[in-house]
Amino acid sequence: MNLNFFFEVLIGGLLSGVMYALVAIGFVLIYKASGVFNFAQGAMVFFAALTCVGMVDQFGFSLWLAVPLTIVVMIILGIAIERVVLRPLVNQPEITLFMATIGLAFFIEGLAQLVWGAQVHKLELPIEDVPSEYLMEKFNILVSQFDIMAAGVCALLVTSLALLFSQTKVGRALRAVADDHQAALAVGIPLQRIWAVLWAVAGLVALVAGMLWGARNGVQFALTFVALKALPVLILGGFTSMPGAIVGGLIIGATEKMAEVYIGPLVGGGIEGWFPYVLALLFLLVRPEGLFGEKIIRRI
Amino acid sequence: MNHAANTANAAATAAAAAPYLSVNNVEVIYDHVILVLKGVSLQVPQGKIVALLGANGAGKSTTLKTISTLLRGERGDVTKGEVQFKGERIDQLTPNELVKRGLSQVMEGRHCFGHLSIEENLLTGAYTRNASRAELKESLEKVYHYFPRLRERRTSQAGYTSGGEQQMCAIGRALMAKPSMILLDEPSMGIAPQIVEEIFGIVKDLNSKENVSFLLAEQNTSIALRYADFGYILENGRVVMEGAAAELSANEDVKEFYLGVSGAGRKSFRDMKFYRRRKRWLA
Amino acid sequence: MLYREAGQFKTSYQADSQIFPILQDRIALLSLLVVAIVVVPQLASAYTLSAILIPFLIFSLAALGLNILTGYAGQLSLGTAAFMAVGAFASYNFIARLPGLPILLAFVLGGLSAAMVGIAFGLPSLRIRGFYLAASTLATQFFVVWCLTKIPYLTNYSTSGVITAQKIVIFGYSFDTPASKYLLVLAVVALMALLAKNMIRSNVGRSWMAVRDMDVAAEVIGFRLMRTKLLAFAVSSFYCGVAGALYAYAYLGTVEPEAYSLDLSFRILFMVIIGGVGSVLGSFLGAAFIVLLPVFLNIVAHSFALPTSVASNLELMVFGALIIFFLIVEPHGLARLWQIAKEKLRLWPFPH
Amino acid sequence: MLMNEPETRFEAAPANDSGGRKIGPVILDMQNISLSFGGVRALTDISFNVKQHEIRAIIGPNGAGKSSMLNVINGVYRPQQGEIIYRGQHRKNMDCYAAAKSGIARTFQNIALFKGMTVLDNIMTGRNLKMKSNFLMQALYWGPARREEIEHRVKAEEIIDFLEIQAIRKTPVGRLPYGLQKRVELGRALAAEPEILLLDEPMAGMNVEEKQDMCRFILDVNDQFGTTIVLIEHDMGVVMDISDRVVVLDYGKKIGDGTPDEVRTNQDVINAYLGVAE
Amino acid sequence: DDQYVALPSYRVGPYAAGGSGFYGGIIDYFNLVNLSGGVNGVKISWEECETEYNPSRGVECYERLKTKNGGATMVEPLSTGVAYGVLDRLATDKIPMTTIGYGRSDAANGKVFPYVFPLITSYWNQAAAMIKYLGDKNGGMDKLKGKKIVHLYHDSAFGKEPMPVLDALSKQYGFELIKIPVTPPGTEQQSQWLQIRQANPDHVILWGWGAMNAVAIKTAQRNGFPREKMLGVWWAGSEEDTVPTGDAAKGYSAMTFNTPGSYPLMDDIHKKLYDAGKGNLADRSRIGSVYHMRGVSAAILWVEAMRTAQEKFGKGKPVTGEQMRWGLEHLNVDEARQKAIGALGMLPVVKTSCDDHEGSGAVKVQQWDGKKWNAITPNWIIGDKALTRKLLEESSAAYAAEKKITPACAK
Ligand SMILES: Nc1ncnc2c1ncn2[C@@H]1O[C@H](COP(=O)(O)OP(=O)(O)OP(=O)(O)O)[C@@H](O)[C@H]1O
Ligand SMILES: Nc1ncnc2c1ncn2[C@@H]1O[C@H](COP(=O)(O)OP(=O)(O)OP(=O)(O)O)[C@@H](O)[C@H]1O
Ligand SMILES: [Mg+2]
Ligand SMILES: [Mg+2]
Repeated sequence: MNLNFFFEVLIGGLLSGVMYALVAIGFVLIYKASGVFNFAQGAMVFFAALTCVGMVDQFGFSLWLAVPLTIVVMIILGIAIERVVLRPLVNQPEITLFMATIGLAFFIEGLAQLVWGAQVHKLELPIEDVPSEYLMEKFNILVSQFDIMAAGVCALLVTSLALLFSQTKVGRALRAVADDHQAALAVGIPLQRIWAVLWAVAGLVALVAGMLWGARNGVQFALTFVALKALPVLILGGFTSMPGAIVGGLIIGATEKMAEVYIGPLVGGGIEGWFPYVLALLFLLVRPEGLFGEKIIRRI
Repeated sequence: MNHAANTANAAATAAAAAPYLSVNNVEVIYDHVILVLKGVSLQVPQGKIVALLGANGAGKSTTLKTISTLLRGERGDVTKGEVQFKGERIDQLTPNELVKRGLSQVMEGRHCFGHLSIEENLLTGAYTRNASRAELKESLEKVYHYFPRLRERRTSQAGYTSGGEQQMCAIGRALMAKPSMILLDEPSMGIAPQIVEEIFGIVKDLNSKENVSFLLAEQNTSIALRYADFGYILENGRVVMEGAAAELSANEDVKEFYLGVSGAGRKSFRDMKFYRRRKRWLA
Repeated sequence: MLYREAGQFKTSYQADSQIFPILQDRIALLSLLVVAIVVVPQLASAYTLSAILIPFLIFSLAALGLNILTGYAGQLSLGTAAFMAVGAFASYNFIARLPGLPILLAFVLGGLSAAMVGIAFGLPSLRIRGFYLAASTLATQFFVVWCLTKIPYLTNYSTSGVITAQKIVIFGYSFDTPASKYLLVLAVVALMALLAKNMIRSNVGRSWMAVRDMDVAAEVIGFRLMRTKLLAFAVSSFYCGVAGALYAYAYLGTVEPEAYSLDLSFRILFMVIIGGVGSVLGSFLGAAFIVLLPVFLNIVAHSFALPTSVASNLELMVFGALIIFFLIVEPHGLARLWQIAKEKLRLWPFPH
Repeated sequence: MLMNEPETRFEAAPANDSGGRKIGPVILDMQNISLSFGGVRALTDISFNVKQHEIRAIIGPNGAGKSSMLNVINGVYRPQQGEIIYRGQHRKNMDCYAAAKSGIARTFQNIALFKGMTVLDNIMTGRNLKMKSNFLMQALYWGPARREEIEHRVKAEEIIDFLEIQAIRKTPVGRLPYGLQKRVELGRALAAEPEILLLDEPMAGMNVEEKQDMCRFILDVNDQFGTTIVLIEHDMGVVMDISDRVVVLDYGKKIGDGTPDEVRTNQDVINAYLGVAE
Repeated sequence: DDQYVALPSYRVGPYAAGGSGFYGGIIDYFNLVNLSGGVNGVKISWEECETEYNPSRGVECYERLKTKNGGATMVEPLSTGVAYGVLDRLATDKIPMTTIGYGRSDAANGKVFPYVFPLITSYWNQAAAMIKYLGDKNGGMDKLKGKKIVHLYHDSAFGKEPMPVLDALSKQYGFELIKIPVTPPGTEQQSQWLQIRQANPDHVILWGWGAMNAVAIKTAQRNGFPREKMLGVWWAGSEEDTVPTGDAAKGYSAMTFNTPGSYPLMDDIHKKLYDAGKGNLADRSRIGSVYHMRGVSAAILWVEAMRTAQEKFGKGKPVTGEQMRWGLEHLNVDEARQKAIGALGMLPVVKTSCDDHEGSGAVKVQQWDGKKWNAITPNWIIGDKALTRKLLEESSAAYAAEKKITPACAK
């Protein structure tokens, strides 16, 4: 076995994992704070990226103007979602909320394409997606400099959000909300406001993910599919854990690449589609709440 | 029974004083079809303890939820009537605004945040207060002082604590908001008798020392009437009887149906040879 | 005042445990069936039959299957289409490899194959719950479709990996007109709906619901979690498998594995949730909603002289918005809405 | 204000005095049970037994381990130590299904009804172990399956009559007020026609009148069907009046065991739980 | 009376970009024809229906559209799934379907598939032409010996379709064929490209669709694989596939059956439609894009089929589906005809017959220069047609046997 190649696969996988984690964070954020499994996260990633690019391509704004404007749009979207969708559905079963987010996903997808059209766009960030020459020369290992930057952004995002949840009063309140909407209301947690803020933050996370994925793959409808890559990460890491998203992402990224490269050829390849899910599933058999997820309390 | 005389007096003056909390002719429907409250009116004067009594399903919890506007989350609608607190109409407010105005509810069935530790549960109770660390610590201490058992379990996840511990946690959590009025739904349920006395002692303490008013829905009529100033009896979504606590405890029907004592004094549970059918005040 | 149960007294428990205890309901259902069997094939156009009613019935069956699993047994699944695919491809292989096999039997065998796959993929449900399970069921979805594209045996070595459903012939009668296909599908679906209803009102159904509502308590009462859950997976997958076979044989005709995509799984989940989780009627209402709404919206959107891409996007938005709207109006689905309407009707003209 | 309609009375089955009841041999013997969760010691070396036909109460302050004890008896929890001897069989721990199969039924402190089902269905679930037809027969709802269903329905209806919940038979239990839910839960346990019935605070959240009814139900079950009852309850009036023997737990330890009178006067029990003697 | 055709199109969802361009092209050309009086005075009418690229909705659309306006006389779903779903219905409904550049390759056999027209070229011919091109590029087919070619494919029926041809050619010319699948939708291809880099092939055939293409190009760049070595299929050779990659696609080439460039016809569309506000595309910059032009070509062939049919069955009145079928089977769009239309060289010469519903099999190679596509092969390339014909006969015979069809030319 070629060791150098092995490391390339490993590192490439880890860095792809970081990209998955970036999307997973958005899920965790919402789930941890409201118990809602937000299926619309993928659509939000698409919407955010498309809005940003659309402003650049159609209005000729510079990226420096488009990004802040998109942030504003995402905040408005977050607030609107709370008002229109979540508020009337307080205290409803999880599955209902889940379903509502699917409806939301359709709406956002339609809206994005209605406003910005169906054509695909390129998004160019100041950092190019080419192998880092430094690492190439030094270690003869091929790693994209873009991916390294993405990893940095992701780490930053996770750290700050994890701190938010564990250290602040709002973080505590958010976890309370996830446990019991009704009781959270009863102790005076302003559910509405918190949710609006939260969805706005999720919108920002979606924007970051959308920009990075968009720069990586182009801004197009397929961005909504990156959510599918985030799901095994989520179940492996635990729906409720920020660090879980990162660790899960790294594990999934690395193992799926390994599997595709080393096992794939034996079985006809293309196993990346299901392998992460099966891996996550096997893992769940050992720990039903994922790596870092909160234990599901079953007590009578 | 000298405090009975006091309460009778108090009730008389209360009628004159503007009510702190008043519920006027409220009608509530669940799921668009189930009519549960059929025009309930009641008042809580400032600094008083009012008991809301009644059999299972009479609508006590619904009344409390109507006041705290938690009904919305349960697909219940207030179709008639209004609720006032400190002279302000509150039926359109959010629970958060109510807690800020000093009105807190302890829900029936505990509703602790299962994944949070006991202490975190208590801290969420102070969410609306913007209190400093020191103030929070002080409030926590106070709760722990009232419920020493909670101190022992402070780091346990609430979901794993015993039923009684959860109940204490729920009450403690409401206290953390420093409310001026508390809606208490069945505080005694599942609590050891000693602690029940303690809880009511705490209620009385808060009431007399910190002038907190209480509206408590309770099945344990005897203890409720012992500590309350005033009482309402609900049947089938209507108030069928109201009066000073002492008057109620003295009423023959209340005695028989809610206190379990009839003419001959308290009967052993073993000797109840007949299934009882409730007499209705209203057919 | 027409919808009254007053005066209808039940003198036996048997009468009381009928599927439709109220006379008016029985009459209504019966007339509905008569209309569906006699009138519809006469009056409905080929379009209505083959593009609306047949898929509606097939999707209802799949939704019913999912509803058994998700609505009754409480196990959220996103792999419905995979079970449908197993049903279709298994039926295809049985017919292709066992010449002379009656086609209905092939459907049953297809369903049974799906049931086996369902059991295999249901095993994790013994430990995994809620959304964790839901996300894990995606493994089924992707794995099954992968197998179908990777293993040439399953597609009978057809070069493109696409199966061409054989003609439906039963006792020498060839079902090739829309009306005959419709009647066949209707018969299968009605029969299976009846069986489902029977299961649900007897002990199996109760065991599912018990496990759904509170599994620890169910265990304490003496239901065996493993058996109950796996049975739910098996029955549900069986239903989906048969639906999948019908989808291939009575609707599409030629199918590539991707026709059973994640997208289809989701559509069926919508049907269940919009229609009503834990309701047989809901499966039908939900399927009607999801099948008809896009058609309706499409017609409406395109009847305004909007540019087509605008119309298509608006259509998608309205679809999403309507899902949310219905959830807000009634989180328990159309079936509950229907029930409330009936309760109101019963009280009418009094408001409560 | 009062409409004095005549009090409707319903003659219950002839209830014998406790003296007349035949209390049998020990049916369940818990020996040196210890259970802990992580650091929390819920039960420490507890032994007690339950005799056939008796009403055995478990009392103690909150968090003493009463519910945990019931959970050990019917196999929800597995104790780290100790032995359970049930009907002469020794085991390290019970298993839910085995417990149910061998006639142990229970109710729960935090009501564990099946919220989405009607009262009748909930009670019917209690009879599941007595049903024999398989799911295919049930799907066809033909012949034996149908007969069986009806037979069990009859039993369920008897229980419904017995508990006087006819009116709410078809109501989903989630909509019922707390007290009625408790009653339905009792019905579900009764439907299994258990040998031993474990009741975890069956009277919490009830007023006196309802408690009286509930007591009556419990006593009648005990009398009529000869069911052994293990009961957790915080209402001392009830406990002292209806139980034959009482175990007192405190912080997971047993601090008293005996007849109500013995327990009432036990100084440890007074200190830990009762407060002032009644 | 109008000549009515059904357009089960898709303008939302993952493939919206391709769908809107393609159907936009069709409609633009129809409008143009109608502006100049229609086909011998017969106006073309059409109706669209959103399929979202979903087979089930596609079938519903087909069923809905087919009976409208006196019955559809032609249909084009631009979706393999939908095409499969309606395949069985065509003969009974007597509506011909074109599957231009997709669908079953063996449907070119009109004896078995009388109503299906995989016009211009099929996947098998494309694969053969690709190898032919690569051979020429290397200086002759014999130079392919010992070369490594990666077939990077969309892991579905679509991606597997060319394998019989590629396998046969690899045996024949002695190049090593490495097959690497990409799981749809293909948004992540790091491991595939690491494998490719490891194998260090001489060429990579990118048999992709939708989002997969841009990702492949980007990932190639990320892994330092030269795009010049990549050759895409025609579904991986549009602006939609290259624009999102920025500069990464520079040097990347792909197959096409339209020669990019400017044509009098496209100028007409610009002037007469878009300048008058009657264009179908929302974004004018997409006029003349690959998908748009592909749509225009499809429409040209349709209109020619109408003309041909009218010549036989009577000029100046709309033809029926059956007659249209005849027209499609007797197409002869030669250079003179193309010139008359103003589209000389935009598409290869198409001449169909009962045996050959494809009519051509010729393709070109185009390369992306960072801004637009440019044809890099002056002539049309045709691969080993004898080989594909053999495969076609076998495969369609199997289908006929399975479906109990007796192969015969329709009248
Ligand atoms: N969410 C709901 N949906 C429908 N009906 C409800 C709902 N909640 C309560 N009810 C009905 O409203 C009535 C009053 O219930 P409520 O909970 O207010 O009674 P309660 O007096 O608090 O009884 P308890 O002492 O048992 O707690 C009951 O008949 C109950 O069935
Ligand atoms: N599954 C569990 N995990 C962790 N701790 C537990 C668990 N079950 C019980 N405990 C702990 O064990 C102790 C005993 O609990 P238990 O529920 O048996 O008390 P109890 O006597 O029933 O009290 P109450 O009267 O309040 O219901 C409590 O401190 C509780 O927190
Ligand atoms: Mg209540
Ligand atoms: Mg307990």
